[in-house]
Amino acid sequence: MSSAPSAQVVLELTFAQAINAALKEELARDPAVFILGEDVAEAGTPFKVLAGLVEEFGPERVLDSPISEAGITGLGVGAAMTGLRPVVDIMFGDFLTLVMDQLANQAAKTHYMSGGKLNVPLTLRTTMGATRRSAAQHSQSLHAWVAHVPGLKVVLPSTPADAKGLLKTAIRDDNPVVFIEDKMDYAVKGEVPDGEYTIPFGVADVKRPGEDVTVVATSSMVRVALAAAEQLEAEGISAEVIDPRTLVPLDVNGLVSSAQKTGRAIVVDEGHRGYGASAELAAVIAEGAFWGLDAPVRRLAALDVPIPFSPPLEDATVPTPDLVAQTARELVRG
Amino acid sequence: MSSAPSAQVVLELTFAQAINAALKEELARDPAVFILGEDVAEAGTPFKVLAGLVEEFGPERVLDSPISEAGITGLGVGAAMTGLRPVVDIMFGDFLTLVMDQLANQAAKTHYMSGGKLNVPLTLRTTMGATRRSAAQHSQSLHAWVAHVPGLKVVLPSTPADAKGLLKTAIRDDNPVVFIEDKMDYAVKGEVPDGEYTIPFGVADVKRPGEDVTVVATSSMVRVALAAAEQLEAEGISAEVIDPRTLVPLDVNGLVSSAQKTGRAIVVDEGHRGYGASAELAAVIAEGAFWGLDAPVRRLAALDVPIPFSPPLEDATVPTPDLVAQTARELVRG
Amino acid sequence: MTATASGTAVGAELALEMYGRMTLIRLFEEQANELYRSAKMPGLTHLYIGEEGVAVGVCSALRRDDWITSTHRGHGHCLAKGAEPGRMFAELLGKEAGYCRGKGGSMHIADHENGNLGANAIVGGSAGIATGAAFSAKRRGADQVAVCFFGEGALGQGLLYEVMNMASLWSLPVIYVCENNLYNEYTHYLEVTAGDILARPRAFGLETREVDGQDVRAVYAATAELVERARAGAGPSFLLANTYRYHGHHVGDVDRSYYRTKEEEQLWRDERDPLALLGSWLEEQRHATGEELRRIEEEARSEIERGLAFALDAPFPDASQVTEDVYV
Amino acid sequence: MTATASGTAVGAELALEMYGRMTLIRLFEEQANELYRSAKMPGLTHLYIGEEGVAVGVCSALRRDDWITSTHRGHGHCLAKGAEPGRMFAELLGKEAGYCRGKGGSMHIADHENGNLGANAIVGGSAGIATGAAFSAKRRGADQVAVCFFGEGALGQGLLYEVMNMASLWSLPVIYVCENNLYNEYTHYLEVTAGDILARPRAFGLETREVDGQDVRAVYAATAELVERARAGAGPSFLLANTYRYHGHHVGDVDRSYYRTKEEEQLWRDERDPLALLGSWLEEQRHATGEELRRIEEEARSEIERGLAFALDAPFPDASQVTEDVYV
Ligand SMILES: Cc1ncc(C[n+]2csc(CCOP(=O)(O)OP(=O)(O)O)c2C)c(N)n1
Ligand SMILES: Cc1ncc(C[n+]2csc(CCOP(=O)(O)OP(=O)(O)O)c2C)c(N)n1
Ligand SMILES: [Mg+2]
Ligand SMILES: [Mg+2]
Repeated sequence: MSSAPSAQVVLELTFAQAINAALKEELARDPAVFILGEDVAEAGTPFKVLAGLVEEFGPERVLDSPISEAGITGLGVGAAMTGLRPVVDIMFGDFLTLVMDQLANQAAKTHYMSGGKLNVPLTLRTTMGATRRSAAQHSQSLHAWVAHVPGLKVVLPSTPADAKGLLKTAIRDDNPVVFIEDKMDYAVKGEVPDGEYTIPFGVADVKRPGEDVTVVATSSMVRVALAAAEQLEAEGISAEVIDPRTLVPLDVNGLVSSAQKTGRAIVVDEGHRGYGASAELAAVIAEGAFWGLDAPVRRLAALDVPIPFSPPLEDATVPTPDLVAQTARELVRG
Repeated sequence: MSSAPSAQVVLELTFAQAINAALKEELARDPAVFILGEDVAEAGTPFKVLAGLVEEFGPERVLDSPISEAGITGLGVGAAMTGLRPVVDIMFGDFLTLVMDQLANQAAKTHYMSGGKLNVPLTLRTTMGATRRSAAQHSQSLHAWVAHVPGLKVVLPSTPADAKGLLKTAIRDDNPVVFIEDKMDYAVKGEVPDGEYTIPFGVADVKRPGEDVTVVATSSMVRVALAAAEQLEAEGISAEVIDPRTLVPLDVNGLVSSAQKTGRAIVVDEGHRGYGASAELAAVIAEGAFWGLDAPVRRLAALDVPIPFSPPLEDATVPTPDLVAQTARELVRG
Repeated sequence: MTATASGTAVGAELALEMYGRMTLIRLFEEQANELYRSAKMPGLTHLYIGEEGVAVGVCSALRRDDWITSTHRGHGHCLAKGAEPGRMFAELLGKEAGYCRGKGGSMHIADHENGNLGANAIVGGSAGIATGAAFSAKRRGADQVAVCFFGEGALGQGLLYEVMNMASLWSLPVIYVCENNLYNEYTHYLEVTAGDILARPRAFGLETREVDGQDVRAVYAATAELVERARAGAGPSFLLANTYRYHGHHVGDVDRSYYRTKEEEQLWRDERDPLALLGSWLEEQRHATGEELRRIEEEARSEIERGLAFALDAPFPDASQVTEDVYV
Repeated sequence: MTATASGTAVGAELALEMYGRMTLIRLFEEQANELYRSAKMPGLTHLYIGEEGVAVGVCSALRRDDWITSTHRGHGHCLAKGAEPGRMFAELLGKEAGYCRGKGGSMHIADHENGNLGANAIVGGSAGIATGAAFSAKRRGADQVAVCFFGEGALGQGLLYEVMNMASLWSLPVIYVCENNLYNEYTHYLEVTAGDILARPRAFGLETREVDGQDVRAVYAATAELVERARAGAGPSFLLANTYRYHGHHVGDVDRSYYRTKEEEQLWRDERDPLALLGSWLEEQRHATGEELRRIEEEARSEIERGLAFALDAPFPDASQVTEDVYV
């Protein structure tokens, strides 16, 4: 963490509360910050993540928008170019489909195309993650798309403490940042330092040290990986769980060193497998740690199918602790 | 090729003419086929690829649309669900940004979400490729995005003969297919069998056999790879150039066997490097050929920057024959 | 379900049929709510209760081979277009016997046999599909019509304007039916909708009508006229149906006081209920006695019960089916 | 460039200034065409010749700290908002001295210092940006105005309707200026545009005006009024300016007979030329003699020549700059 917590007090917050706290602090700190999105004001979003903000900061700072994802993102880009720091709320990550032009062709490229003269300090918050029985159009994890666009930064926090510190960094960043929250994480609790702190981008975090196998996990897959590590420990296999936290910038060295140390790596990500983030993470490790690897890098990701509604089907699409543990066993025992 | 050419006559056609021939034959064969897009009729597109089609098939089969990429794609999805076979023309691949909802949330998922009852035989043709001095919003190669969406098939032809046979397969496919043509290829000539033939999806093609290093190349990067192979031959290095032709379905075995044979692999793709198609291809090879590889798989792709306008800058963004050859040398000579 | 569009006056037979369908929807939705509250249904669902007059009025003016596209709040459209409650419940429960083998769920039910091209969980997402279906009908020389149902929230989606422009240019047989139930989730539509709703389609050259969505006979009459126009090649139109949802945005939206009052809800239930209004009319006109209406309700109730029992008994799909149906 | 919006009548001083700016644009574009034809310019470019009255009329009613967003056909907007020909030519040639260090090129010139937030190669792509700039002005309590220039082809993009709705809801100081030059690339706009253009913004509650884009004084007067409204907090508006491009869609579009006639082109050049019309008026009103107008032209010509020489001489950026400016 770049700035030490201003107090040693540690709170027990849910992931949603941590996000809320970050927004609240940034709204209070900088009058240029505002929130724009569907049902963000009184409703506080369907996930209730923004509860209380409009009451505290007023409808000028927390605005309910029409159901116009492209429009609000575009408006955010223009506002960001002219002195404000918009936080645009895109309710479901599945709706990134609607904003890709404003994100990829406008927000991401403005700084470069203008030869560095203009910049777009926009934060776009959205969600990812399946297993909520929300079916194919409300369950996608599309972070690979935005991570593929030079000019965007992409954040996937996995704990309440990371979520708070990284979101504050995102809002202060002078570049467009896509900040993606896993819906299944919102209710998860964790320790969060009270008061002011930020977390720098591009620094992977070892969530659990280990010796025998590296498990690189993103977002809620960190919990899956940690559960697998518990299982494995009982069997005498020591797994290191490492979370890149930001896909762009990516802490290549952090991932490669861990894989080099253990000689084996598994990547666990909730995006689809094909042409997904797991491919980049695996390729980077396979190239960087080639001479130290005792086995091929394995990728675990969402099945390459639209996410089905039916529970037994949906549950088969996402990596589980059992699957991660089984894969680790195969790697370690050869 | 799945069906033998009806005649042994071989024509010398440009890539653009090959596309035109495929469309012409399919329009003539099946009255359900129609073309919808901006300036596709009298203008025959800005690239003149569709020249003559409206004259032959009339404005009911070749329709000029408003500048509404999302709208025409959505209209295509509905028409495809109800008995037609639309070929939607999206002028620049950069405008995929505008159609991702209709492609990824509608076209790709309809068959699955309906439990197999509905289907979407839509072909979406678009372009890719830089070095035309068209700057950041007209030079992108966004195939990784669509390849990441289960339910879509993705075709990247590299020769006139492949373009024709694969486009005919795409139009006859009962699934949505994204067919991506490199603008720099349009004027390139090649031998094309006269008359009816199709090329199956999922079959990689060895464009040049070799022994020392495998170069997996897509779209116009095949020409770059072949030029590099020429250079290398003079130095006694034998490069095998293999073109997956379809990213989805992907001929994993074809790529892995080649890499296993040569022990070294380079992937060359014109999309951005980060989270791009080159990552999937490299990851698949690194995993599948792990025990046979003598060196890490190397990735060559577009620099992770928006494509700049200025010629000396733009030329620095895309892999060149020299770069491919140099990388091969490094791999082979260790 | 069939109806000639030549006359717009609704006779006894049609009115009774519509009364039956509306009742079926009401009871289906009450049961769906119950399934949620008893934790038998995976996920959430959006109830159509209060809006039955729109789906039934519109779909009663359509043929079986006409198409509709539907929304996240789609059970009413689906039943009105002829679907069976049993296979619908099965879909809501994620069972293999559901319309989509359990893969779609509430937000994606499609019923191809009856011309329902599917519910859509992207607000406004089906506007292109309905327009494309109309394009297809016209191109193939069929005289089918396509209806695009959407909530007033979809007026925020640019896609709608893109496709209305094309429908108008090419005189496509499509009817855009805007179900204005006053709320976009938890926000009153007037807070997010500028200008005049009907002036929007009119600006693109569409024929427009506004109708009391709680009066199923008025909805039917307006639709019948627009369908006749469309079949005759006179092009697209836009029907604004004013209505109200009695329940929350979805089944879990129980505390609604921060965005609307209990009084408002009660007023609609008491004075604008589409079933009660049609029932009174049927009795006034002596098309039916209270007894006969209760019998219709009982029939609907037993259809719902049979359907529910079927769905509860039906097996889940085997996990192996997860990889089927991605490609044809 | 500065103008008070209080009176809309255009006096001699302003008219002469506008004459000079229009001339500068005309000569700049002729030179750009020449650069293409002599193979000195990388890629293609879209000429604004014929449309000068719109950019100059609009921008003359703006302050330097007001914002504009521009299009693929953006040189006119850029010059009208105050940019220097030399740095613009340098950008067109991909030179480091260009407004964007050569990274943007013709389709992306931005000139932040004069309030030009950039040309945009996505048709309609800047509608959100202009609306956001207006939002920013209002939120910060500044009295700046944002102008969004776009061709009538952008009426096909849904984004425009999404943001007009918000501009109207929130009374944002933005003016959407539709430059109707009759063609979307190679297709007449009537083939792809249904209904009534001005009825579209009106449906969203915007104030609208239509103006002869070849009459720079009329464009100025209409804009001045709309700017005054916007600054006063009265909200967004839409200005439809009817105009014509004399050249092809881009410099390479030479054979145009399949989409429009030589006669049509000639008619606009002969009878509707914005420079000729203003020149005649200036002479009729005795605001200037033919001699004085020629002097203005000569000054513009030498400014263009100096700029061109500067740009041709300027060095290309070093290849190492390719990775700069991706992130702040
Ligand atoms: C493109 C998109 N944006 C946001 C949502 C989230 N969402 C689901 S329903 C809804 C409100 C829809 O309101 P309306 O169209 O009026 O339909 P109603 O629910 O009132 O029937 C929203 C915002 C979505 N599903 N799709
Ligand atoms: C979203 C998008 N679709 C298509 C294009 C290709 N294109 C460039 S200019 C143009 C025509 C624009 O017409 P109009 O808006 O009237 O502007 P004009 O060229 O007449 O000034 C088209 C289709 C584009 N740049 N962006
Ligand atoms: Mg509503
Ligand atoms: Mg035009």
